Amino acid sequence: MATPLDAQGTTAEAQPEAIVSGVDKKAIQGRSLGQIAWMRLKRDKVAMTGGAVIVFLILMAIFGPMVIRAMGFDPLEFHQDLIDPSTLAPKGTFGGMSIEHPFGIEPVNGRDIFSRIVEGAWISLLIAFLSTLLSVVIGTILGMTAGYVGGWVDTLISRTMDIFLAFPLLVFAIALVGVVSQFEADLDIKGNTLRIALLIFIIGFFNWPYIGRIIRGQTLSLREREFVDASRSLGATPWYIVFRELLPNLIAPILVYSTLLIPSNILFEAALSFLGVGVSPPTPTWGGMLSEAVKFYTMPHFALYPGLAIFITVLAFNLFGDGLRDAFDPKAR
Amino acid sequence: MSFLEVKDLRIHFPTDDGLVKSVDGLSFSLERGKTLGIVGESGSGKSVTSLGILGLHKGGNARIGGEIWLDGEELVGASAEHVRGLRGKKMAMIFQDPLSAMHPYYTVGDQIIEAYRIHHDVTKKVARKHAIDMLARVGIPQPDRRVDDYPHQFSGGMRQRAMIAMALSCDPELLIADEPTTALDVTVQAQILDLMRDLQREFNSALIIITHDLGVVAELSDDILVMYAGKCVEYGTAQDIFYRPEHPYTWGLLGSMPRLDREPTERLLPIKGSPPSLINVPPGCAFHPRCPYLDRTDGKGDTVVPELVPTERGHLVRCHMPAEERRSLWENEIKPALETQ
Amino acid sequence: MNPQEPLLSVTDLQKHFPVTKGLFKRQVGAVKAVDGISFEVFKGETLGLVGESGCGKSTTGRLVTRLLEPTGGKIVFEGQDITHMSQSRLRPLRRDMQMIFQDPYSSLNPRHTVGAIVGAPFRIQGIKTEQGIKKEVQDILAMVGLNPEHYNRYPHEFSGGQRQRIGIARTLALKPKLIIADEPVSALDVSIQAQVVNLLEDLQNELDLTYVVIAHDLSVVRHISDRVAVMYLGKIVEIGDRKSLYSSPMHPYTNALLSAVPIPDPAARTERERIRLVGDVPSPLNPPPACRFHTRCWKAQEICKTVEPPLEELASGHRVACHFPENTPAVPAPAGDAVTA
Amino acid sequence: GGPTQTQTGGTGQQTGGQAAAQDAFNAANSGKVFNPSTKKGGTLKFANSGDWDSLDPANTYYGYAWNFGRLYYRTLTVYKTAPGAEGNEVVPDLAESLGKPSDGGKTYTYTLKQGLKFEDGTPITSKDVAYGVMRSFDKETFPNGPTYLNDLLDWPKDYKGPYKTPDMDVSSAIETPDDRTIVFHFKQPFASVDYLMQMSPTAPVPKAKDTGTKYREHVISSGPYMFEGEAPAGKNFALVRNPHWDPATDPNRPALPDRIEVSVNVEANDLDNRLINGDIHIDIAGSGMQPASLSKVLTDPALKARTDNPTLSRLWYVSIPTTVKPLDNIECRKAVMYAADLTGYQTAYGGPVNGGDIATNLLPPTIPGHKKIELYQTPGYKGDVEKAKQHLQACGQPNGFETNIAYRAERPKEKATAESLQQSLARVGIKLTLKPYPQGEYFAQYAGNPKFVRENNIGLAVNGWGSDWNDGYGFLQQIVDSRVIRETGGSSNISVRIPDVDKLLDQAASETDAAKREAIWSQIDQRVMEEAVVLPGVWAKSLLMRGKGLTNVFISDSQQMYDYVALGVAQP
Amino acid sequence: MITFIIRRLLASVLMLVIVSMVTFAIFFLVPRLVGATPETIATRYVGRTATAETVKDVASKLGFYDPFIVQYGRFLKGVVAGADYSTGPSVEYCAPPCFGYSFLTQRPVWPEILDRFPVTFSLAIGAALIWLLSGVAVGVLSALRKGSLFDRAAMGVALAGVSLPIFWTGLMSLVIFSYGLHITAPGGSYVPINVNPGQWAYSLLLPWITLALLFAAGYARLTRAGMLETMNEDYIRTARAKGLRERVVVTKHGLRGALTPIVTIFGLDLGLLLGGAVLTETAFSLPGLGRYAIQAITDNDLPKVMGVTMVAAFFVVMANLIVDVLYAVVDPRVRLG
Ligand SMILES: Nc1ncnc2c1ncn2[C@@H]1O[C@H](COP(=O)(O)OP(=O)(O)OP(=O)(O)O)[C@@H](O)[C@H]1O
Ligand SMILES: Nc1ncnc2c1ncn2[C@@H]1O[C@H](COP(=O)(O)OP(=O)(O)OP(=O)(O)O)[C@@H](O)[C@H]1O
Ligand SMILES: [Mg+2]
Ligand SMILES: [Mg+2]
Repeated sequence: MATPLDAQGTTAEAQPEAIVSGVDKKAIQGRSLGQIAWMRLKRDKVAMTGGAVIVFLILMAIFGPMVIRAMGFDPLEFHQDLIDPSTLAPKGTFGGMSIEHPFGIEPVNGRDIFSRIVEGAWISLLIAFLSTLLSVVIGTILGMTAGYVGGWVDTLISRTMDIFLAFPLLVFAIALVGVVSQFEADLDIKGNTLRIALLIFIIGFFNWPYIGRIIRGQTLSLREREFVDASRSLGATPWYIVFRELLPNLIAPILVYSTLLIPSNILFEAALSFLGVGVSPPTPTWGGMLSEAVKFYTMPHFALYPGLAIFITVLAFNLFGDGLRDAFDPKAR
Repeated sequence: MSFLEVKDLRIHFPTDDGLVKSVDGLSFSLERGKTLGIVGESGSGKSVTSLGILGLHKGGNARIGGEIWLDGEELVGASAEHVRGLRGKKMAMIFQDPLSAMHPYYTVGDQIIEAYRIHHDVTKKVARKHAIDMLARVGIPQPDRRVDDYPHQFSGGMRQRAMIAMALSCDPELLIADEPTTALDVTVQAQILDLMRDLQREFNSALIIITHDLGVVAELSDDILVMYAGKCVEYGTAQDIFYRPEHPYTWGLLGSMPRLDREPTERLLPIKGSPPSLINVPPGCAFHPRCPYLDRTDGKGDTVVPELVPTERGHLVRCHMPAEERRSLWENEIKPALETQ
Repeated sequence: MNPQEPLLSVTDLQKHFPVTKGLFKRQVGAVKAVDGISFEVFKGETLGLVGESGCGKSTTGRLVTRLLEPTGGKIVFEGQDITHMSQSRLRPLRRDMQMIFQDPYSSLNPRHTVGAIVGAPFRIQGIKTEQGIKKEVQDILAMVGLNPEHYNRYPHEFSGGQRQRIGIARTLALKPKLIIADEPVSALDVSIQAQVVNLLEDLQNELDLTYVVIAHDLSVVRHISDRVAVMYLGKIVEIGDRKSLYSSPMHPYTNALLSAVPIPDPAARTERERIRLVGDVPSPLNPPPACRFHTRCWKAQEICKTVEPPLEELASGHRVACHFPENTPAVPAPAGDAVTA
Repeated sequence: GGPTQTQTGGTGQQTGGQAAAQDAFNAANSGKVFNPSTKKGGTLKFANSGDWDSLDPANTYYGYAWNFGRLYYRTLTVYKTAPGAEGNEVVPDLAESLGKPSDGGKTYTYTLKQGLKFEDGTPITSKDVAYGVMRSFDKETFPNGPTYLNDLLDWPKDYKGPYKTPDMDVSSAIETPDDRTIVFHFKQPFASVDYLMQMSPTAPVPKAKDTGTKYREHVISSGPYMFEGEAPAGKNFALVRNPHWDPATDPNRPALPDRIEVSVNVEANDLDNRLINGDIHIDIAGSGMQPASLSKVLTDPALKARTDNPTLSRLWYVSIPTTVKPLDNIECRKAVMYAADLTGYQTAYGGPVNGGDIATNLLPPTIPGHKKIELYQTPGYKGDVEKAKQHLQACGQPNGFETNIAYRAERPKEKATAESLQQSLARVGIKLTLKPYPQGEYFAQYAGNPKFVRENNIGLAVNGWGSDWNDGYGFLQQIVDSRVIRETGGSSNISVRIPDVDKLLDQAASETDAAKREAIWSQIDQRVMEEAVVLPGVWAKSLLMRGKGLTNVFISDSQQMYDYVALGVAQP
Repeated sequence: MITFIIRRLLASVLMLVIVSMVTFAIFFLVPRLVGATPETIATRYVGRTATAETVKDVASKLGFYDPFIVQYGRFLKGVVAGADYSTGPSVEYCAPPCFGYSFLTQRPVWPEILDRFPVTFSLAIGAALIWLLSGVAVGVLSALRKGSLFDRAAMGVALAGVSLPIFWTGLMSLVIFSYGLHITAPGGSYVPINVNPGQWAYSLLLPWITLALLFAAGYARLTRAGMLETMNEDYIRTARAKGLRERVVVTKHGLRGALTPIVTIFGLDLGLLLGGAVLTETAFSLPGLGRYAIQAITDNDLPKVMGVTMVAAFFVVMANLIVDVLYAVVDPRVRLG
């Protein structure tokens, strides 16, 4: 029987348009959460500024060294004629600031600070990015394993994370860099490559538990969601569940924590350089320049630029990461 | 004037996506000792209304208009501080989810004591005694021991009882219960409903019960207000609403419910579609996209906002259909469809 | 109901969740979530499973679909014993047995499109379709009342009712024989509830499905089930066909449940006689001995605390586990004095 | 001078009642005494940016530790407390006179003064001096101290020091016939014995009070000051007057302050700031101010006037090992010599003031026998690209070559040097890769380890050397004698393997005539330079600051920093 | 609760043993893997004129010829039962926990650590108080005035705070406030509290503030987020419905609810800080454990490294335990078991 209320079968009851309000009806292609986050991010001016700075920094890191050389700068070239030999300070005001040396020059050897900052971006960002990648990969794999498999595997991985977190990180980083880099010849890797690889490894390797914990927690809560059961009840293998069901949901936290881990890794690299176990000279890094500058604190211009470079970079990543987190946050929806 | 008079209440929230008209011109009144039931689907503005009466939107981003008269006092225009003084003492509220509505870090007793001492200048000891009394009154066994328990140590039903004890601790004259039993099992729900009925009788307070379960309203209410998209669509006595409903939405609600007291029907009679978003309320009658009788409104359905007009039998309905037609539809088509099979 | 081979038969099914403590994860007890239940489901019928929160309904559903490993008992599906079958051997069988979940929000992966969600069964089971998965999925979407054009949309763009339809579409993809629906409508608004209930019924007729519907809402269960089982603390206390169970419930608990359901009829307030249970459901960690209901039963006697009542067929197709059943047909009661209320 | 000088001077006048000392650059340098005084009293404050290797006389090898140690221990002989060259003279201290040689210079005899006492009042005997020397033999317990007496005295074959071989008869090396006489027997005749005897191991140690490794926490004083309580490593400590010290036996120590306080592990830049502000009097290490302070001090006349700029018996240089290709070819080495920009080197090392003067050969001007040898002269010391290229051509590497340069990672100046050479050698196509190594094992495992040098192509190694005492032997022996090079590593000599030089060294050691000896030193210098195995950098100088209110400040040639025994403080 | 603590303590001991083993291995095995011999390692601990024989003697005195297990076992035994050490003329007993004698100074490590601990402790506690109070206060205000100028400015400063490397802020603040304006103490002027409390506070003021700036940022953000979340909780609505004053609602109900994660992080941060104030101590040349650790590592002085690592790990582990217990105290819903 048909009553007036029963609107002829069930199909007519569907009216998704009522929910998807404000969207062009033709746009049947739905918007994923990622796209929505991106739209929100675009509205967040602060985060976008951070993002723009990051893009700029990355471009600078990649093309900067070529550009400055084309412009006639050489980050390694000495300009000792511009140094007062007895005080070792640059001649002239503001650290020898001039057209040729817009940020002035370093004391003692008179290297151009501007071009060293540009050149330093490359190494600093490379280390920060790759070490972040490393910790994210390790952290995600182990965190997901612990969270999904549970049981003694979880116990083992969680305790390992605890142990990692109990190590005085910086101390160990120094020890390892010191010990391993002494034996370059045996490892048959050339100077800075080994150093950089080592720094990436150490920073990345010691940071994974942080991201691991987060991923584990997220996995634990995702595992309880019914779509995982749904997938299991369809006969999905654990691999399928982990990679097809869980991983897409972890992309957001992974992305957010990566953008927040990068600045902390930049600072970490700077700290290691400051403590004397950074990249070998004369290759410039910001942390290395800063640690040099500490010895010449009476010439603040020297500390100013690398300090500012670190500050701006870290701030940009933090702002962007923060914005990203807000954009992905379901509560803010 | 009635004990509680709400006139043309409007509560709007400006948001990034637009203005949310959560409550849009709501009026009703309530006497001491009487119960008003408010029903409606999720998001129809029920909770916003109850919070509005308690003045809990003040200081937030809400835009409130209209009047609320409680015992001769106007509350919308009153100072926040004044309304705060009335809260808890003159009017109190019971929330839907007693677990999240109680602070997890304080004992049940402490929370009742706190509520009591805001309005009564008594020592902690006296207040504690009172709290134990209240817990006993709502039927919690061993109240002198359980008073020191934390909310999570109570079962769902006991928590709701404790919430009620807290709300009643200052003998409020108006009690608003926002979905007090939705989170509970049927057997416990029945206990709580009994308890509320008994307490209301005892305290002679005015009670507003908010729910989307028509069964619950039927159990308790004298008057019933049906809300849809922030507006009242039908308002009358319980008898009016259940025996002589005139709004298609009310019909839909009744048709959607499988009923234990009748022979099972072959099919339920649902309302098509889903509730509108309160930002983009459909033009004209908000219900028109879901209304099967749009063609009987003379084309006004999707253009003109219908008024809330009294029916012949004395209750209020917001519908463009001629009164005649509504009545005949109910008598001849809907009612039989609901009853026979 | 045909006296053929049951599609699903469950015998003495048990699930105990161990409770561990200490450094070495010593087991100190067990939550007896499901503690020896037996029932059969025949092709084409709908079995309703009702009970209060925590009585083990979902656990039963998850055991039957082998999302959980049973502690004891036997599950036979289509003549195959699947009680402890390995997941890889189960995989092909899963085509025939699907599950609908309660929460329309958490049961759909927010990062997958509708197409991916509904198409997942094909991918997981490695099934090639003639017209390609997309076409197949769109057909199914149309069948559950969704716009096939919405293939590329994400779950968050749909309302609760629509999401539940997506969930249903997913279970239908592989044309299963048995669908276990765990509270398929309890998260939905009344009007939407009715739509989904109707949809489930339509699909059953169209596709010749067999349902096990788990719910706590007795009216909904009555509406859709052919037979109903009532659970209490991990046990089935009463099972029978719909008509006899609702019209002449035998177990006091069933009686209490039924009388606790609020009736959307103001007149019923005064007319109905009620049975009010006291207290809450005991913890499944420490269930009462013998008859588990004796702590809340008004008819309980000494024997209820010592002897566990078996589930006996007192009327045709109507079994009950009680020493003092009510509404028994003229047949003499097996033990003690049968007291009729 | 600025206005501040008169203030300081005024203070001095009021308290000391002496003529106002005029602050001036180098006022305490080159034989001058700044603010001379005999006024006793006050607290003298030292600060150390690091810490002693040990306060135990048997276990320390720092120049400043020996300078400072004289305040709490006495040795058989001592450098004269006098400014300039006069301070280079060794005079008797515990001994009545300088050593009396016998047995063809193989035996030396000293007699102790009368009335010498330890801080607890017990008399100091020759046995205590002998015990001090014997315990310093135990390098397992006291690894840091100098080893001259271990190597030179005629110890019994299996002697392991008084702890492990307590009953062994050491009379073949040391004899104490009576409480005031001590006799040393050397394996071979040795000329500079009195220099050896002023070194810390001859400080007397009472056997009864010897606590081995713990003795450093409270050395029993034989000098004018003693420890107030204990002085464990890493902690600040103070010295107070030793009541049993008899000034009559000790003309060398004016002992002006009543109290001496020492802070250790003070951050270097802070230390300079506190020195400038007057919170402390002396940077005890005496190695010069920090680079950051230079610009501040040298550009402020008032501050500059408080500094002195002594020259040290120290050469900063770069070793060019002949075992690494293509530097086995002398032409390639010469190319390096010509290509190097020495002014850059000088700047890297701290410039003409704090770094030093450009060096042209090994022996520094302060060492007797020094002669300037300029074999590889280049215009303005900036290197001569043309000449370098010619030599590269001759070497068969016309386009240059690649090699590594080693330096000590912890030393910023060495790093700057390496970077500077990298720059200047690049001009002729010699590509250097920088190799920092930890200084703790620099010689044992890296730059001083011939195997490592060969395998890792360490073509250049930044190096430096200061003499233990001011003569040619003390300066040259450890860095040019090829026989000190051990295949297992550990020697300071990285590159000099010239048989003639070894012969000349032996010749000089047995030469008794000072003038002839000095001629040989210079000859050695010349040979090493001819072989181009050492690229000299700078003869070190340092910029020292006098703390506010110091009296009796001067620099002696022996210490090459302020003479700590002489210092006094003007009290406010 | 007690059994929980005992259980956790046992687990902590196990963890410390593992940490010590890994540390030992890094310093013992890694150098050997890349080719060091007992002698080359020993060269660090002998003077510059040592003969090969001396090096051998020292290497065997320090036990470098023993296999890993023996050396590690000796270390463990020292920690548990103490150990005997030769000072030359006599043998000294080093009471447990004996982390051994420094290879360089030949002094027991434990007293040195105890000696430096108060410095790090002073630094950590002072800075922690500052950052906790200021961070929470700013966070609460920001949350209550969400979106206001104050909120934006405070969060901006907060982000800037975490973006600055501490050695840079340390240096710059020293240059400005100590050497330039002379209002704070210069670096390295630490005075123990029992010597002169006023001087103690004065000498630590700048390090405290600089360090606190780094953390206050995080706490302000954390508090703000926590407050925003709790102020949306249902129980806040209940509190308001009772007629509570807004101030009470915010502090007694809101802040109380938001405090738990802050307390947790605070405990962990403090635990980490006690073991790792390396950069701050270096920047301000404070003679604390952080600098001690760096020194120990550059000296390759294994007993010191072991000692300081164990102490640092101990604090992290303890902080974890305390945080867990505190959590149960703060949040009655949490059951330890
Ligand atoms: N502070 C707010 N800001 C913006 N929108 C709000 C706010 N509070 C409520 N709303 C909106 O007002 C509408 C009505 O909400 P309300 O909570 O009154 O619904 P309800 O009828 O109580 O529904 P339910 O049955 O789900 O409790 C909803 O659409 C909700 O999103
Ligand atoms: N994984 C588990 N571990 C331990 N106990 C569990 C687990 N799953 C369920 N339980 C317990 O088993 C009992 C039955 O749970 P189940 O979810 O089957 O109840 P239900 O009847 O579905 O209740 P509801 O109506 O609330 O969904 C409950 O007491 C529950 O706490
Ligand atoms: Mg509501
Ligand atoms: Mg369930």
